[in-house]
Amino acid sequence: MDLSTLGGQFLGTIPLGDIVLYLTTFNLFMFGAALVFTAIIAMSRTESQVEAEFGTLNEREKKVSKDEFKIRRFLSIVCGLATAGAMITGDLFNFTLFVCLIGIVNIGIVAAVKEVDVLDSAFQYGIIAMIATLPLFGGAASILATTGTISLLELVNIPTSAFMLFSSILLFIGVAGESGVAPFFATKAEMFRTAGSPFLVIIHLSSLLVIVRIIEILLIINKPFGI
Amino acid sequence: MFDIYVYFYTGVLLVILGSIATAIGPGVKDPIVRTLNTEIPSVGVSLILLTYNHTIALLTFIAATVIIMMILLRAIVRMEELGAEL
Amino acid sequence: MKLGRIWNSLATPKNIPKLFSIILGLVLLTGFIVPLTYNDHQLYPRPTPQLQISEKDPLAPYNRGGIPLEEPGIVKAQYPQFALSEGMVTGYLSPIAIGVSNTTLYFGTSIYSSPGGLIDEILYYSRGFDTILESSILMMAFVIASWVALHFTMRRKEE
Amino acid sequence: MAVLEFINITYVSAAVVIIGSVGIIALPKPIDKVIMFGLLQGGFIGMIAAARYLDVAMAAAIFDPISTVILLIGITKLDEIRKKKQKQTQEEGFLV
Amino acid sequence: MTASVLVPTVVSPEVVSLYIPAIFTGLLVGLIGLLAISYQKNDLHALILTDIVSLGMLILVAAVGTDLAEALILPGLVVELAEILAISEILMSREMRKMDKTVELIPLPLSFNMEILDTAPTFLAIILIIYGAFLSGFTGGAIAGGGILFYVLSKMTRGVPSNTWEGVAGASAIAWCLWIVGFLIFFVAPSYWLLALFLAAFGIFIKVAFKVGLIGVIGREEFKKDKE
Amino acid sequence: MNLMADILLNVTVAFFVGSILLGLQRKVMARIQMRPGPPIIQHMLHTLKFFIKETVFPRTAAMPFYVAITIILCAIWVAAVIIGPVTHGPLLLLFAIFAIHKIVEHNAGSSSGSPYGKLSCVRAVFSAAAELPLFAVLIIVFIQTGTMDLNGIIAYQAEHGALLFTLPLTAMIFIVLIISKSYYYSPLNITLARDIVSGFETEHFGTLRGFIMISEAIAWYMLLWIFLTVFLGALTPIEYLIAMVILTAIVGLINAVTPILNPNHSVMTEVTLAFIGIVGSLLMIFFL
Amino acid sequence: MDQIFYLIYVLAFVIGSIIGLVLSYKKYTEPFIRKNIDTAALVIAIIGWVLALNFALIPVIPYYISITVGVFLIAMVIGMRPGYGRYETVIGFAVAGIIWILRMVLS
Repeated sequence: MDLSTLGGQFLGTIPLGDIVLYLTTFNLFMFGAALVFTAIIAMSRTESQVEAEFGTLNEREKKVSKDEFKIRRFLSIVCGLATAGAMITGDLFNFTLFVCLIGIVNIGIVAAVKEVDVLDSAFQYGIIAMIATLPLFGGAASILATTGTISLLELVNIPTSAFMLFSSILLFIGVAGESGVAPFFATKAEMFRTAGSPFLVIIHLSSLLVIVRIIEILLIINKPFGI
Repeated sequence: MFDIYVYFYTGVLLVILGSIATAIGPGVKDPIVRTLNTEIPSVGVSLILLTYNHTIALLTFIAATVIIMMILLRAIVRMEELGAEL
Repeated sequence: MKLGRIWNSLATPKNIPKLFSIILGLVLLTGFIVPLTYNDHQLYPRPTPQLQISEKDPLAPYNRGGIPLEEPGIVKAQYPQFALSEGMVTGYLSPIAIGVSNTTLYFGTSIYSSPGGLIDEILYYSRGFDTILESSILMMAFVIASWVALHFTMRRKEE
Repeated sequence: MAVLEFINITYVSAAVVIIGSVGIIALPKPIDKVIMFGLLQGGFIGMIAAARYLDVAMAAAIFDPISTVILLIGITKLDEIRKKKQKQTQEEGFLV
Repeated sequence: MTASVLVPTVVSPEVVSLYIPAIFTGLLVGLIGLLAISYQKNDLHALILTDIVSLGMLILVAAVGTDLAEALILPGLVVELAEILAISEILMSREMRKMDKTVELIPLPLSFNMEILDTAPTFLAIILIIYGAFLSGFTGGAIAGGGILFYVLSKMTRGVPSNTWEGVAGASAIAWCLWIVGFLIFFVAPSYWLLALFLAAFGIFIKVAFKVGLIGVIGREEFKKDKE
Repeated sequence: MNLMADILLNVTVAFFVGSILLGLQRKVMARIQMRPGPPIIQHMLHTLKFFIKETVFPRTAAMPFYVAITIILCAIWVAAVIIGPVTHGPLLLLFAIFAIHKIVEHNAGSSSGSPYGKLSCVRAVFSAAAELPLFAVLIIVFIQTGTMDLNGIIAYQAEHGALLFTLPLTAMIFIVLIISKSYYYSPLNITLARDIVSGFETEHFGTLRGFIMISEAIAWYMLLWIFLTVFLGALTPIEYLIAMVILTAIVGLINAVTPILNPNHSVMTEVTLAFIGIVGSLLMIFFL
Repeated sequence: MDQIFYLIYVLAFVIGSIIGLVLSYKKYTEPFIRKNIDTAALVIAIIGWVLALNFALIPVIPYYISITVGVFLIAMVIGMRPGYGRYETVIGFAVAGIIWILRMVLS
């Protein structure tokens, strides 16, 4: 199999020692999308939520305070960059580290709020993220053990074995937990009820893009049987 | 060469025993008992690292365990202080 | 409507870690059935455990050959073509480390974790990008924890 | 002879480690557990020394008292808090 | 000393024979931790139990038994440490919000008469910092940081001004930038690899040591906020 | 033909056909509910109308983001047209575009500060949990055909017959996806459900709304286009048109006669269907 | 080249509908109540459908022009005010369809 069957035209590599980043149309598109969103987030201010108060005619405005704004913006930018990195990395372990970074930063973005429910879901998400390090690193390490390499550019040429399939399932569960997707999205959806949309979007962006990317990686590791 | 297996299987024993103790051991309703019990598997993991001669990782692991323990103890003490019912 | 109630309970944050751990546990259980394979042609292989220390090598267990600043040590990297001074870090020993290695037989770990050595080569050179990430993970976690601590959880003396 | 062969530093340390861990599990009071934890750590350091990595053993030996002290701090603090709480509830009980 | 003793071509048969038991141990430990999490009812206990799960992860990685595996254990350790730190903080913050005791809460001060707290900290801390400085890198950072943590935890006068805090955190961020520079030098100018090595090793060392040291300050529960 | 001209042409066709189809869907639903219904070109007229209306920005909006999001929305769907009908690129990219569409939906909702938008935003996150697995059926297509390239898939179908018949469950899942993406009173589309006014679009006015509606039209066209191309193979434009009209009418019929599900149930329905579909298809691939 | 024609058809359809809508609003001021058939619309519909479906009958004009005109006329009737133009469309389609079938059968 060839990387270009999955991602379209192969555009080149960026070697950093054993870690080789590579670009295909697909990776480049997602990399660009992550960067564009990050750039816009870096210069956006947050919205404020205006809600009617119950029983009176007053309204209540929920705003992001300056302190909170600064830290959350910082973490969102880091998250955006990490997402962009995860899109083009060509090394399995590097990818898992990017995902971990995304996970921890996502928790941090909502950790600065004051709503108990939001904090609660951030905490539960954090617990999942911690549990998920087991399948994440464990999966990557098992792939290393059974193939002798963790470079995706090499893994593409190695035929699939049952253990590789198992490890890649582990890897997938790890990524799912770390980025908080289906059906574990529920913890995450609660986190979005707070104010500060530019920061929340990066949480969502990172998890969706990472999921798209992990599907590509799964297909790289497990050569489907049709081929 | 028999030494390696002694290290390894002692480690394995400690890890499994310790993690079972942490999960369902006596008195684990008390968080501090649970935290103390996690020390057993961590020593077991240290022995497994020693088996493979991952000594630098072992050094880091020893230091990290202490730090993790401190963080957990702080959380436990604080929760108790708050009287939090989770 | 029982199905509806199950669906609703799946949307409660408190149950999600439990659900996740159950699913993960089931997958791990299948790991006991799957035939494990180990490819012994690995990157960066190491000698048999305890072999170097038994041979009274002062640099055990990380001795990978090479002469400091002159000759690279032996490494089996994934892409040697992308690492031009490959093996040099592995072969390097700082002056203090050389001094220590001449005095005692049992300080190999310290010697090789001081600047230079195989692990440093992997951590900083051939897989340096990983180290950037892991240190930034630590940094981010610390930023989060310290922010929360400074603003919420720690006692503040307003003076 | 066969018994004596097992009396070397590796086996003895392994035995100490296992005794320590069983002690930690079995003893109910945190303070007792800390003492058994010392035993566990001692055995562990012995095993590292048997593998002849003296520097690692040294570091482990230095971290041993640190972790013990941290544990002690935590336990005493927790004890204090629990006592205080008990007192409070008792006082409240008197008031009622 | 022959080259095959230094670096063999294939992984030694002992390690290969240990692979399956090691993986099974890792899986079993993970399984026990997960089961425990799935029936616990208390969030704090879940936090403690995740520690067990990540020990399983360490075993899985270590079982590969190569130098690469060892280099991969370190990130795993760091991630575990970092996440426990952040999440425990969030847990506390949540509980304090729930209790609505944000201001009135005054934690008990450290008030014991332990002999060891008067004499040991300085001594141990100095040893650990010197040893950590010699080791450099992550390992050294963790060890020296452990020393600083212990010292700070048991010795420091009450209340840390926030400026000090920010200063130390800033210094560690600068050290992190040094490391990035070192990393770039490795690839941009490979002939200066020695400089890069030292930048990287000590950048990480300073960063990790300072960060871990500050955790000790968190442990003191006291904090003096400057007037703004 | 010149690539730029090709892109322009396809985007224009996508917009016009898409908006007429959306109008048709409303018409079909209206007739089922015994109403005369709006003219078929109503959706397009709306779109054009918004371009000549005054554009106002809410005081509470997150500023550059609030505007940029509409442009991003337009850009990704134009990109989708380029990848799909123009260059026949990889399917995985369309998957990526779909993921980004969810993000845009999310952020369009939250950036205005309106509670309705916020609800829609939370639901967008929630429904992403269900719609992404649905979209993952494209992976099954990949497993069956061995290629992600649209040209390759078309060639495969020319040789082996339409995938609609070899992978019926997958096609069924994709139709569920189409229903969950359809605009008016869909039982599964919780982000645009009418209980939260217009969902994420509520607070976008004037030109911005115009852009959103253009993207909607293109998105609808592309969704149908992907379905037809992946499951039926190469069609002539007129066949595409007829098939799209039929699909839209079916979707309109379904939307008109089904109740709107609550968010949890909608998501779980989709997840359950996706699970059945994916597992079923995999079983069919490997055991038949 | 095909796609340009389809674009033109779609455009013709859109413009036709808009014109039809505007004209029908001028012509009928009340909502749809009368059920009688509008002759002008009927003629337009029949011509449109015949042109669109049976372009081969008029070889003098290039097919795309006749289809464009046909689609334009069809759209004028379809696009009329809600309720209006339905019967006309159906009749026009039926007539054109019959012619088409006859043509298929005869040739």
